[in-house]
Amino acid sequence: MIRIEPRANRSRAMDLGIPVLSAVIALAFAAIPLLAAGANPITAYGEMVKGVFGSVFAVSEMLTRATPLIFTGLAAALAFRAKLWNIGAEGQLYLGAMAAVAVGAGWLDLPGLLLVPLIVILGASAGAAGMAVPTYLKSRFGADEVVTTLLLNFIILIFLQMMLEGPLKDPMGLGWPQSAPILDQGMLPPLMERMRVHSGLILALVLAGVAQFMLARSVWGFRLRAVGENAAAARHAGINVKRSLFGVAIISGGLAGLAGVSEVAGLKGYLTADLSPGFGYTGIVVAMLAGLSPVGVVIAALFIASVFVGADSMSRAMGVSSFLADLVVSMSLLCVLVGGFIARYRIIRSGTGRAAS
Amino acid sequence: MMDLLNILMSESFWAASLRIATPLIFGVLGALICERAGVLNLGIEGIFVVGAMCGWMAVWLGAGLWGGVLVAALAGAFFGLLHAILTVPLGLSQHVSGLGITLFATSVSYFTYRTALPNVSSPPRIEPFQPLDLPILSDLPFLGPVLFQQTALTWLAIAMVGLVWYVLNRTALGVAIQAVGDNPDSVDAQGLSVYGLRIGAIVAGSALMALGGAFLTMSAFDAFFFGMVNGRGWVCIALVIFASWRPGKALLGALLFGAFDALQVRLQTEMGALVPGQVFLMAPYILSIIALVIAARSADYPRALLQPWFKGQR
Amino acid sequence: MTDRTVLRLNGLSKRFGPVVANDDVSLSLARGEVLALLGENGAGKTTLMNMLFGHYLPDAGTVEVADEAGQLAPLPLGHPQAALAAGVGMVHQHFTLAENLNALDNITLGAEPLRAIRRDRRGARTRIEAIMAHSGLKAPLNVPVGRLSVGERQRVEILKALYRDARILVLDEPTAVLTPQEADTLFASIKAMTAEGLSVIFISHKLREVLAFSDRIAVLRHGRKVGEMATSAADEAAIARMMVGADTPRIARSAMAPGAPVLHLQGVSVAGRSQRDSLKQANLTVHAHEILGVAGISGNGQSALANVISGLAVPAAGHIRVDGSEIPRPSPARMVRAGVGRIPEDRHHEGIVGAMSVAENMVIERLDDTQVQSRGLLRREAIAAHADELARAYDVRGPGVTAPARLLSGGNIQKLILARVFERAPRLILANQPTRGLDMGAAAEVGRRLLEARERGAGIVLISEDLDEILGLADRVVVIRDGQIVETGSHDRERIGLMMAGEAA
Amino acid sequence: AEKVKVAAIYTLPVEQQWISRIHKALNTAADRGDIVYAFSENVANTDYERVMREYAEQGVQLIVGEVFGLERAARKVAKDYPDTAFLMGSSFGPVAPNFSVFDNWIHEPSYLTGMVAGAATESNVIGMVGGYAIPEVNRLMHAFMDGARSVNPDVRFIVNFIDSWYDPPKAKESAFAMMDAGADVMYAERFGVSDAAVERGVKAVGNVIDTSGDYPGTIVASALWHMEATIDKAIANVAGGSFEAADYGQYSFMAYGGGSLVLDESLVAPETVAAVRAKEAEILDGLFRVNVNDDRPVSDN
Ligand SMILES: Nc1ncnc2c1ncn2[C@@H]1O[C@H](COP(=O)(O)OP(=O)(O)OP(=O)(O)O)[C@@H](O)[C@H]1O
Ligand SMILES: Nc1ncnc2c1ncn2[C@@H]1O[C@H](COP(=O)(O)OP(=O)(O)OP(=O)(O)O)[C@@H](O)[C@H]1O
Ligand SMILES: [Mg+2]
Ligand SMILES: [Mg+2]
Repeated sequence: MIRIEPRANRSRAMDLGIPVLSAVIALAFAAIPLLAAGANPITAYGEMVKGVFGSVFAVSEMLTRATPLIFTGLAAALAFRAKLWNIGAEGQLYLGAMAAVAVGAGWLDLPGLLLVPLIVILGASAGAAGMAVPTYLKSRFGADEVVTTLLLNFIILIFLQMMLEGPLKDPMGLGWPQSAPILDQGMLPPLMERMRVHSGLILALVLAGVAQFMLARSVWGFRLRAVGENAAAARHAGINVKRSLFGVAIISGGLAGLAGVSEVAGLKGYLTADLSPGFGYTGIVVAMLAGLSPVGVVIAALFIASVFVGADSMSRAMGVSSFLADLVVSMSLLCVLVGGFIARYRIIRSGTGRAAS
Repeated sequence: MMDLLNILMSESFWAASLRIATPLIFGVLGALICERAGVLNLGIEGIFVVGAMCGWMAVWLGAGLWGGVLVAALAGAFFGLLHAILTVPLGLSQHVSGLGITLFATSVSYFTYRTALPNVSSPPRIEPFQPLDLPILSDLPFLGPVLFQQTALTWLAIAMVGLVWYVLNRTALGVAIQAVGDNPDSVDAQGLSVYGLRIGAIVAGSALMALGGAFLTMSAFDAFFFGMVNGRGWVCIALVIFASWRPGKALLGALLFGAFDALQVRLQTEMGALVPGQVFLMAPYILSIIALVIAARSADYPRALLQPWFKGQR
Repeated sequence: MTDRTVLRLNGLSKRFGPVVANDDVSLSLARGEVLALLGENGAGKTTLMNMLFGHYLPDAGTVEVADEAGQLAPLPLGHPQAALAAGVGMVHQHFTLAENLNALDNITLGAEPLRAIRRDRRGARTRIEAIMAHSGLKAPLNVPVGRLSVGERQRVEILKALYRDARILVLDEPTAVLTPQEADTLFASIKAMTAEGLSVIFISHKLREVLAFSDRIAVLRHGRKVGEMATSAADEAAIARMMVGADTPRIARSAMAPGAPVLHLQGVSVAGRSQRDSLKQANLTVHAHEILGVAGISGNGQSALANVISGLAVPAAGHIRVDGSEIPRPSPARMVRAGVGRIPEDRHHEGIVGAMSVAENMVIERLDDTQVQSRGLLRREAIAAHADELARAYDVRGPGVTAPARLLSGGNIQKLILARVFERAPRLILANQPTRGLDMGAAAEVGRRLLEARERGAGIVLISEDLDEILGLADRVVVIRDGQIVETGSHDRERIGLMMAGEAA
Repeated sequence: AEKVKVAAIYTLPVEQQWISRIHKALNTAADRGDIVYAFSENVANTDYERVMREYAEQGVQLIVGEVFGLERAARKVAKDYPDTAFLMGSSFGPVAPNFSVFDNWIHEPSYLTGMVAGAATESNVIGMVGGYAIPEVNRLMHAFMDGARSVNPDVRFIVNFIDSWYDPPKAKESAFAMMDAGADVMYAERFGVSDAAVERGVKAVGNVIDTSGDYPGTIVASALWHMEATIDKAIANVAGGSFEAADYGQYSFMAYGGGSLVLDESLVAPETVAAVRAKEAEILDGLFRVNVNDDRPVSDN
């Protein structure tokens, strides 16, 4: 029989050491597919580290990949704090991106100082609207938001394709289902010469800090935590639960929308239907790895991005299938999950407890 | 309007609905069993992929069709077991574990497929399940083509609906599964193992999900493609709630979705010039949400869903 | 005595992290005996029984149970299944029922082999009906348990144990949620069964029933057994002294003239989800300096009345006046603002946010207050200082005000809520089952605080299913029955009991 | 001679028809010993630029791929690595000095298969199942439709897009729906369509790859794409140090052997074969130009 008990005294070394150890164990597991594909794991690990930290370019690429994950991670973390299960960040991301190109791609020829904030605000609003609908359906009809947000992802993606073949289609795009590019002055400025990493990252970091502060220090955060931890008690205490849920829904959707803004106005310039390789879903993983803490989201996003970029680059260097990258990410995720558990709990093996006579 | 009527009257439409519904039936039943025991299994999308890949690969390697079905179920059970270990004794977040399983199962399948077949330009094919050409039944008007020209896997899916209903509602095991999803303490206090019941339910449910994937490569088609599961697993997660966790309604929900989808392709071919094609593609999802909103009032969650349970803790 | 012993606990110890819940506790139980296990909240009673039943694995100690032949044999620990097989049945402090299943399924759960492809429901029903007839414990078998009343659920819990042929029955606070009548019926049934050889350990905080129904009393304090005596040789004061380690103060209640009305309900109707939680044309007035007791059998509209006063329910008809002014569309926040203090029935579920700190729970009703926030930001130092002060004033004991409130014991959670409510000197107080499940010390503290508020000039609505409590505290008693409120005009126990049952006007 | 280092970056797995043709040509070159070939498949557009730069940094001499999703960014990368040769599927033009483009310009054979289909249909209804309505696909569909109309003015088309590159079961259902609506010849742009045709015993027309071996008796004709001409030309240019920014699209034309028609003469009427062959000759001689139309095709009503 096994028993599980919370650890009484959690040491600092353990809190820090176990996640690192889990990541190392995940890499050890990665040796299995590597060997199966006939590659030398030791060389592969070297290539992996080189792929993330080997050059300024590599690091900048890792940060570029982490940026949308911070936004979607925050979106999930805040909503989940209120027990609002927003699985729809992927769709909200696209809503944000659609709004960004709708205003940014020439519809308004404003100076950058006006256009950039406008794009950011409208993108966030579109994402927020995308989360307001399921929240309304939940509070009005009791429709489960896990399902509605999940289904809305499909609907929004199909809607996006419709828009890209219709009103949003770039007339100069030679028929491709893609939007016109955002005006140059509407783009989020890059952070480094010749690199893709852009100021969306700064926005993400600032928002993570703000979220962390607001959650712990503001009345808004207080209400949010109370609603999430015990909605019945919060309601009894006079907190307007519906309003709190709507508030966090709008912020969560807005953050997911910003992920779309950041990708389209920071990186790609124009919108296609494959803007996001599942950033919305990965954001949930990021949020949960972070224990729903906004600052933790930043760390978790950097971690996931590092593993992906490193493993992806390694797969090329080693000549193994590039599907390896996702495999290593998923193994790391599962190992870190278990590691986090071991840091918090002790697993005690005990005998069957037969009494001595 | 005439068109619509013609479509709804045609046997091929209903046959298509049932065909499209088949993988969903497996998936919803699997998800239903997991959730009845109190565990959400978002690994479903990945388990579909694993089922599709393993079932097909087993047949391709010469295991025979039913051998492939068995291999798919075992592969699904394996990933289910992984999810079960993470979420039941360890009590980790069911959302994250599920999404992690989906990513893991999908990437393992893809990596394995590619490593095994590095140089294919068109995927190898197998001899899939054939429609059961039953002597008299298949020739019945209407019912013949709709019901009796389906493959054995469709029949297996329908049989599973009955089996799952029977087990849940008529056996002690089913009662225990329902109890563990409502209040694990009730099961523990009666000397049954909460862990055992939950792990068992997840493993069995995941095996069923994998059959949904296997249907895609062994009946609906005859080869494995990357990305061919295409969100079908997620749809099942929605359908479970629509079905209020009941096998009978799960069948109904899957059939409705299948019918919407079958209608969608037909309407698109008829009216594609008038309305953007995407409107039809969206329809099944929008209708699912509407159905959910209508069904939500009566939705009765397994109360312990998403709640981890630890022995000897309060 | 030894040959009749059916159960022996030898030196059981159990700790949870730093908490020593049980320390070297030994007990024995004779055939046909009713043993009452007493102790303050947190004394370790439930833990001891959970070790007997196999929910918890003891750190040290053994358990012996007599087999059919009366021979004591060691019980494998940590396995409820083994305990059940050995004839030990346990009714838990908190219901362990699957609410989506009916009573029949709950009772047979675990008794049938899981591998069987068929169930014998007819056979099971026949057996349960026989047990119900024999024990006098009746409950509907076909309705989902979620729709049963607490009394019915309690009986299903006991039927579960009897169905498994329990020879030793453990009842952990079985009457905490029952009316006096229900409790009496329950004990009468149990008494009858002990005559046929059933042995019972029951845990209770209600000394009246302990004295009336037990043969022997064992007392736990801080996890240790501090005494054991025959009930015939015990009296309330002695037991209380043993439990607390000191004398408990008696509550003194002085007569006071009622003041102006602070709450006036006029023709208030609430359409509840069921008959149980609706209110029909209720009229009620509470004055300053007055405690109004609302007596009634559970499920007669108490929760609807409480919901109206706490602002959770919006009445379909009628007027609510607090302190003279009408509350048009009540909400919890409006009620708080109008000066209503609310002590909820379910303190864990509605009273506190367990994951948030004690200090945060103390200010949760006054987030708009400038003492608590400025410009939308929490004033954390002020909140902590305030919490320290309140914790001292109301004797909230626990791991500190920054610790999560869930770590507090039941009695201390209630004190936290009292502190939060009384601190604001409310004009009107709703106290819904304020002492349910509390030990004597804690319950006395609640009573003292309520009387203090009355002294100060508050009007108090005391809803309780414990008639003794109402008779001890209330100036005036009304009975709630079937959603209607009836004045009693007396403190006569008999008469009120009959009115509760709907047999007298 | 020194082998040329070539890397390919694909946004989908190499099974995808379009990509499989490039992959095949590169593998052929590798087998011949002309090149060292590496590839990354299923690269998300978000990651595409990084992968381009990684290969360029590794010293790969020729990078082949598809930049439909990142036309601008790709050209920026090319500018940053002027010593690397880029040969990219693209809708836009080449950029000096090192960014060349190509595309699957097999509208010519598609027109010819359309003629076969137009003659073959008896119900005068032809079904077309596509993945996404992108110019690559639309252009071939229009050429096919033009070809069919040229021999059979009464022909009606029903068109459906399944919005997925890889969902054979869905493509199959879509095809069934079209056959229910009367289609007796199917244009098989996606995997799954020919399978449906086999089950119902109707004819199908292949696209890009030759699947007649998999569906004997069903595929009446196919418009094939051959990337060998394009790839070999590019490799030769890189090896010879003469790689320049150019539009390689013409190497997909029939005249260069980049596109071809196969038809199953046992399934096609001799007079149709003759007419098709005649038109083929006209195209090869430059006497006939197939019209290019990138708009989304829609069903006739
Ligand atoms: N073991 C049994 N023997 C005989 N009749 C039974 C038994 N269990 C249930 N029934 C009766 O069978 C009918 C259906 O049972 P039940 O309510 O369990 O199904 P359900 O929940 O409606 O089905 P589903 O879960 O498929 O929606 C009811 O009338 C019920 O009283
Ligand atoms: N699973 C557990 N984990 C941690 N602490 C526990 C656990 N169970 C009990 N305790 C602690 O052990 C002590 C004894 O608790 P127990 O529930 O046995 O008290 P009790 O006498 O039954 O009290 P009450 O009268 O309130 O029911 C308390 O301090 C309690 O907080
Ligand atoms: Mg049922
Ligand atoms: Mg207790």
